Amino acid sequence: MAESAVSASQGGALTESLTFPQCLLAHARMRPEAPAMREKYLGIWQTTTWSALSTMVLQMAAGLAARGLKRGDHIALIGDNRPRLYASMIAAQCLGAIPVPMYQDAVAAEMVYVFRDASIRIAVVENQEQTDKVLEIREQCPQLSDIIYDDDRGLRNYQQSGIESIDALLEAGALYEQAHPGKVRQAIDEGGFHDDCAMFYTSGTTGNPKGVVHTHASLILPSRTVSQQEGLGPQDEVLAYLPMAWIGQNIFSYAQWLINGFTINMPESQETVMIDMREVGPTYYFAPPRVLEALLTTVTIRMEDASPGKRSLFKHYMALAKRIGGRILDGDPTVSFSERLQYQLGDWLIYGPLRNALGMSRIKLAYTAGEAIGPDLFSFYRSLGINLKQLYGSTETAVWVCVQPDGHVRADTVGKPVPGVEVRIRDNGEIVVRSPGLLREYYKNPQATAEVRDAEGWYHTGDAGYFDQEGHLRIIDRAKDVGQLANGAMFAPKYIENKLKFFPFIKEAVAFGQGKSEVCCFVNIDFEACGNWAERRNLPYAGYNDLAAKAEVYDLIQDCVNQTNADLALDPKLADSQISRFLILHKELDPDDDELTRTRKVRRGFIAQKYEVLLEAMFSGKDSQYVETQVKFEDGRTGAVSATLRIANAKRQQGLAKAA
Amino acid sequence: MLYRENGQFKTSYQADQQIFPIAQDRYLILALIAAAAIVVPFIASEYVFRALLIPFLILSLAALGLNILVGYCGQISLGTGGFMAVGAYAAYNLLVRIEGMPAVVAILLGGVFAMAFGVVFGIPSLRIKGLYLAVATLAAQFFCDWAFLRIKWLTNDSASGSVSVPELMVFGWNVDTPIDKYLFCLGFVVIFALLAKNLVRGHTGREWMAIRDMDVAAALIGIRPVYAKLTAFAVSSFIVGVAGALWGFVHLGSWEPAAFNITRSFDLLFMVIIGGLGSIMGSFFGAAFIVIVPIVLDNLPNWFGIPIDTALASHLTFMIFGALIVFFLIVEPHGLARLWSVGKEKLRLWPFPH
Amino acid sequence: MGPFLETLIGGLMTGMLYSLVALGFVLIFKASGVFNFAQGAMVLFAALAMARFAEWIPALLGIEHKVLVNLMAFILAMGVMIMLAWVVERFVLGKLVNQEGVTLLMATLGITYFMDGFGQTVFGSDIYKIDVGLPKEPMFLLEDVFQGGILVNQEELSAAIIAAALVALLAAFFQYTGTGRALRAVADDHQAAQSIGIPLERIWVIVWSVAGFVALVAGIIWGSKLGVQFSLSQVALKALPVVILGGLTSVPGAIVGGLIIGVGEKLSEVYIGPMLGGGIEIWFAYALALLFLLVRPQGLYGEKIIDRV
Amino acid sequence: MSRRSIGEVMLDVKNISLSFGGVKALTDISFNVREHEIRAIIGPNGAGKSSMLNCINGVYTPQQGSITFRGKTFDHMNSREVAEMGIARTFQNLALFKGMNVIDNIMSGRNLKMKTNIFQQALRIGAAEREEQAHREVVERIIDFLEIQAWRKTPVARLPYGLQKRVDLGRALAMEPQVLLLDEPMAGMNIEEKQDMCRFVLDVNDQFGTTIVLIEHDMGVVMDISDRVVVLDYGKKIGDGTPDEVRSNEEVISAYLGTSH
Repeated sequence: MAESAVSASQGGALTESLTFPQCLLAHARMRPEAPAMREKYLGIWQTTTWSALSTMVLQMAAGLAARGLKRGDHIALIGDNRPRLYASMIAAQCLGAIPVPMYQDAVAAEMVYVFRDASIRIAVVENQEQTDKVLEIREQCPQLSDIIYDDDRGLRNYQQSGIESIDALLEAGALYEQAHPGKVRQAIDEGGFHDDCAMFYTSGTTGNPKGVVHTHASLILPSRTVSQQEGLGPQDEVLAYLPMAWIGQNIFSYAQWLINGFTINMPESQETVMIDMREVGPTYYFAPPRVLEALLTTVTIRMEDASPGKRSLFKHYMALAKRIGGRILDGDPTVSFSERLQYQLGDWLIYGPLRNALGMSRIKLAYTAGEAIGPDLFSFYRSLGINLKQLYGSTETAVWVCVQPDGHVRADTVGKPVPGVEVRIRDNGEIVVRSPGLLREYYKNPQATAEVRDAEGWYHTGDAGYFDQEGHLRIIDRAKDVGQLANGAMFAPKYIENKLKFFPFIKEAVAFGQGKSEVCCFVNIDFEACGNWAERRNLPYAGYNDLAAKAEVYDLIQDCVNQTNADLALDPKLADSQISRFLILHKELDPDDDELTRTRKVRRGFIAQKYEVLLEAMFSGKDSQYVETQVKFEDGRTGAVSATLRIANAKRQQGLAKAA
Repeated sequence: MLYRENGQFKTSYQADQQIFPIAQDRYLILALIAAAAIVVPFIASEYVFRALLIPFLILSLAALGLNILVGYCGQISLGTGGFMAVGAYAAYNLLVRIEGMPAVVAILLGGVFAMAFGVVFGIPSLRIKGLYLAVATLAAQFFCDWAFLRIKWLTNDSASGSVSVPELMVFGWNVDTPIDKYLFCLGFVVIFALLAKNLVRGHTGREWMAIRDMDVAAALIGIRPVYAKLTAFAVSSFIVGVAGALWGFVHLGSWEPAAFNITRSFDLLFMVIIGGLGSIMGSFFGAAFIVIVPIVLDNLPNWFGIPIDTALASHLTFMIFGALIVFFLIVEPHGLARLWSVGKEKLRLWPFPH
Repeated sequence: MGPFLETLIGGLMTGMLYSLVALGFVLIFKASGVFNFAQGAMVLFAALAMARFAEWIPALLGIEHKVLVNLMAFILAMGVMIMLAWVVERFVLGKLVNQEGVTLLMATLGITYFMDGFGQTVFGSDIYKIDVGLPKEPMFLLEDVFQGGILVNQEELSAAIIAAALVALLAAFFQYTGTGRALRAVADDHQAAQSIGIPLERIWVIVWSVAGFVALVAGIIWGSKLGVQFSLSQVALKALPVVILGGLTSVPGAIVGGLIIGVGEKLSEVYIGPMLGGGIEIWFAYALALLFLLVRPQGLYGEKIIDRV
Repeated sequence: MSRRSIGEVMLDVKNISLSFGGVKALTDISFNVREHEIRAIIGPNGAGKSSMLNCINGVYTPQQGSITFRGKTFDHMNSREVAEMGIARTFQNLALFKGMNVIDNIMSGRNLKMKTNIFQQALRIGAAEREEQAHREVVERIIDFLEIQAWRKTPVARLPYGLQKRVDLGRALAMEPQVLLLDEPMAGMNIEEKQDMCRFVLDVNDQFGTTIVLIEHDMGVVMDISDRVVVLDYGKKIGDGTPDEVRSNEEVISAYLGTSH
């Protein structure tokens, strides 16, 4: 089987049905000296070759076996992207155990549920901070026997039992290997393609998180198809900088890594990601819209204080790029020669340097997904000549449902179904998917599983959308959120919120109107953007809620809302759901206060009840309302903030609907 | 703007600590050297070699040496001319007195003599600081002026007091045409620049800079001021001495003590200040500046066809020169090298502001 | 014995002149922390101005009265020096406040070049005479004590006396005038001086003017001795060892240092010189100062530096 | 977490008196420092704290008294020897090498351990290159320890004050000292910076077992982290003991009345 793997692997990417550990061994055989991962550590990019990695993994697996980890056990991974955490993930899979990556910024309390639900046996953590968290919840999780840490800073003198460093684990592994030679290898060979291989907890917008169980097959098959379609291979470079707990990170930097045998690069620390990105210059890149947003904001801000000459140059060429950049990238033949010439010049003067500054010079393929992306934001990167594409998917579908094919990329669609994936729209507008990448089940939750997967194996995404003329999928909103106004007109809050969030000054928005006669919404200003805006108008402000309450800021936001209304008015379906009133919240919506999910999706229901007073005030047409709210601070303490918020009216467009 | 650094990540300290970590810089410098060695000989005129390139190269070398002392170790010296003289005369004597002494060896040994001389006059720096030291180094200058004028033995008892080198044979290569001389100097300069760079980025260099920046703290981390300062004086005056020998042998051919008088010392100091203290690159900028400006100023009137008598011209040159120096000190106290590095940073960050 | 005393006295008298030039350095260094390498150029410049004005005034105004001419020339030359002081403060020092010593030293080198060029462009570069009527013929002292007595050059003597007088004057100026006290305050601590409302700019102009004045007097004396020519600017180099010997910040230091160097170099020239082929006084002065510094790094009267961490 | 066990007396200062031209800076000061302990010297401004350190590492030469380190007794110290004996020092008002970047500043703390001669360095082949790399790695570990990775190649002059303090500490750590003298490591810092610095000091003491003598103004900090405290006032010792003992010492209280933090 191993041999066939070698023979079958043209250009190095694996095409056989191998489990992840088997992939690793195959690469270790095929390209022992090629770099598997690099980590910026002690100032240089420390490289781990495939052979070194497999050695480490095998020994680590032996160590875990020595600690009694068995097929089907669950093991938690908590921490930043670190080579030895990745290694431990494969190691666990070697033994047929199931790794459960978790968000490193989750507070101890949130972890308890997952630890109990998945009955975690062993936790592999990055450092002292995570160790302390796990120790905190230890009593509540009886099955948890071992805590294994990577970085021993500050941990040397921990006396508690059941805590050891990965180094210790590796030593234990060496001994175990002597005692039971070949045991680990055997376990790897026994591993089946359709065995469970990982579990991801979806921070459901309501209720407890659910454990999404994936098999090697479900993670590998669609990822492999896409890899072939997009021409990924061993030569590619990826920057692993997003949380391991998030399915996307696992697809792009784990599944596709072990399939294609490319190199993943791990940043030195959260603060240095930008620098490290510049150095590595990934060829295959993924970023959720908010990251791209942040990047664009920094670009704009830094250009603000550039010399006037440079600024006008920048403006001129960005305008040019906006006009033709995207079309050139799509290979549009109608772009005139002189325009191409100008673009070339611009590429030399602005685009090239900018790509270099952003660390995107070498990008061949970049994806964005997770939430809807603003058209301006999206086209900005494409106009620079960066092949940024959207895709559609979820944890349950192992990401790959739709991908925008090269040359047919538009801001408002998510592209066409990936080969091997069937997509249908039900009568109620909900999107349903059948794919080899579907989850096997929700862990210990058959009824939830049944809810989302019907008899014919269709997975109900819960998203509402439709295919346009070219067969590109268009997402409107969560199906269940698509509601009706009192007059029966369609009301798609997420759609409205996204339109608002596309304005740089608006960080979050929450729209309400279900069953009501009109639409009102909460707004969170983007502190950085508004702050800069205020400073440029030398408008003094004390802090977030002071700025948020400024009349000038209200006017600023009001313009955004009015524009959104104008937009909505153009779409006959949505014309009625224009915003009539809004207010700017006095605090930022925060995952720690359960107002957002860890992936920063708004939890509308929760917010609705938390801020009931405000809602009533808005719908009853008051022009201001006093409110007091509980907040949780980083250190876990709680306190209260109170404010009297102004409620502003927005301008609704009339009659345009017919015109459109 | 021209930089594309994505993918230039370093996987070893060796790669990270090389002289030009950025690929584009490496290519540029290699291209420059190649051009200097291959292209220039074909295009430059004899005048350009004699009046510009050769003096530029040799003075760069001298400035480099001085920069190590002043720029890296923070010890001011106004006696550089003297050290050059020692190098030149020592080399001369070795050449004429020892049968079959190879020129290159003579030149290098000249440097060694200058080094010894430099160390002796460096000893005061252990007690004296700053401006006091600056003035003290003048002693070296005037002693040399005197010695090479009055002590006949040093000038091989030549009647005129001026000495002249026969022909310059380097391992069978007769260095006589301007091109030969140019290439000969170029070789020296490139090699010495490399060695000097290695020194200043090694721990000796760090000791020098530590002494320069904060001598008390330096002492407390175990750096011996004596050692640091004297090595600086030694290395500096060795290089300066070699430059002096080249100046005599290659550029002048025959010379008098006046060739290394105090004005030379000042010029060299200007070079390192204008070029940039504590920068190897700066030494070259400074030398170029000091060599080119006077020539330009001399010729400017003729280019505009204004008749002007030489005396007046030289006076004007003096004025403008002085003004330029002051101007530079006010506008860019850290010298041309700083302008260079800032420009480079701008290019790297482009289109973002610096 | 006689010859020795002769040399000694000669030395003392030249020393007095060195002190005069050195004084220029000290004044400026005290007040603005600038090691003014241009002092020599200033001497030359002042002398040139004086000499040329003394020629032009009769030519233009037809005034023949020698004393009057010299007086007018002197006043004009002084005016020029004051303007110069203003220019230096306005365009150079004013722009270089809080730079390190080296930078300032370099700046004054720049000024030197500029003034050498400028002076010779404006006033010409030949050798000019200054005649302020210093007695030229030698005189003999103590003829009854020694056979042949001691020959003393009257010119040098009178020069020395003038110098001494000037030095005394300046000392007094520093002690007793408000400006003098202000100067001392500035010398001690710039910030403090400013904070109690002493205008640095004005102080600097004054100091440079005073230095200019000193330079002028020195220039006249040396000029009438050796004639006004480029080499005059080299007297500064002779005065440097005086400064470091005496200590950069001390007026008395300048005086004592001057005398020591003057005597030292004359004696060395006469008694050691011949053995070494003569012409040694220039470097001998430095060697002397250097050796002395090794014993007392801050010079005779300079303040001791304590390293604080 | 448990701290290293405190050992024997390693540094013993006996009857030190120091004066500058009649001005008495220190009068008959005696105290000792034990292996692995954190020893604080506190006192109002001008109490002679810095002068004390300056005597220990040989910047000043006391007129009377002796200093005993690991059994060797000196009547005055020589900076070089002090460094070689393994006593490192940070400075009250930063004494970094302004012209160098972070790496070079910390690297300069390794100079005692670098052995290649000047010729090898000039050629920079073999030994010299290997040496540079080996020590660079040590320096990088310190940079990692002090969490200043993002600034490793920034000229120190451009760093904010708090970070410069860290680099200063880094340079001292690079000497792998047995005793670390910290001169007001937290002066002029904000709360977070102070917390960080405390963490670093404790970690150093904890992980490398380094003995620490620190001068500090912030009483809170001192009382939290130090094992024993010496109190100076006008160059005289007015108290010595555990934080609690010192806190209850009459003289100390009176000296600190009003001035205490």
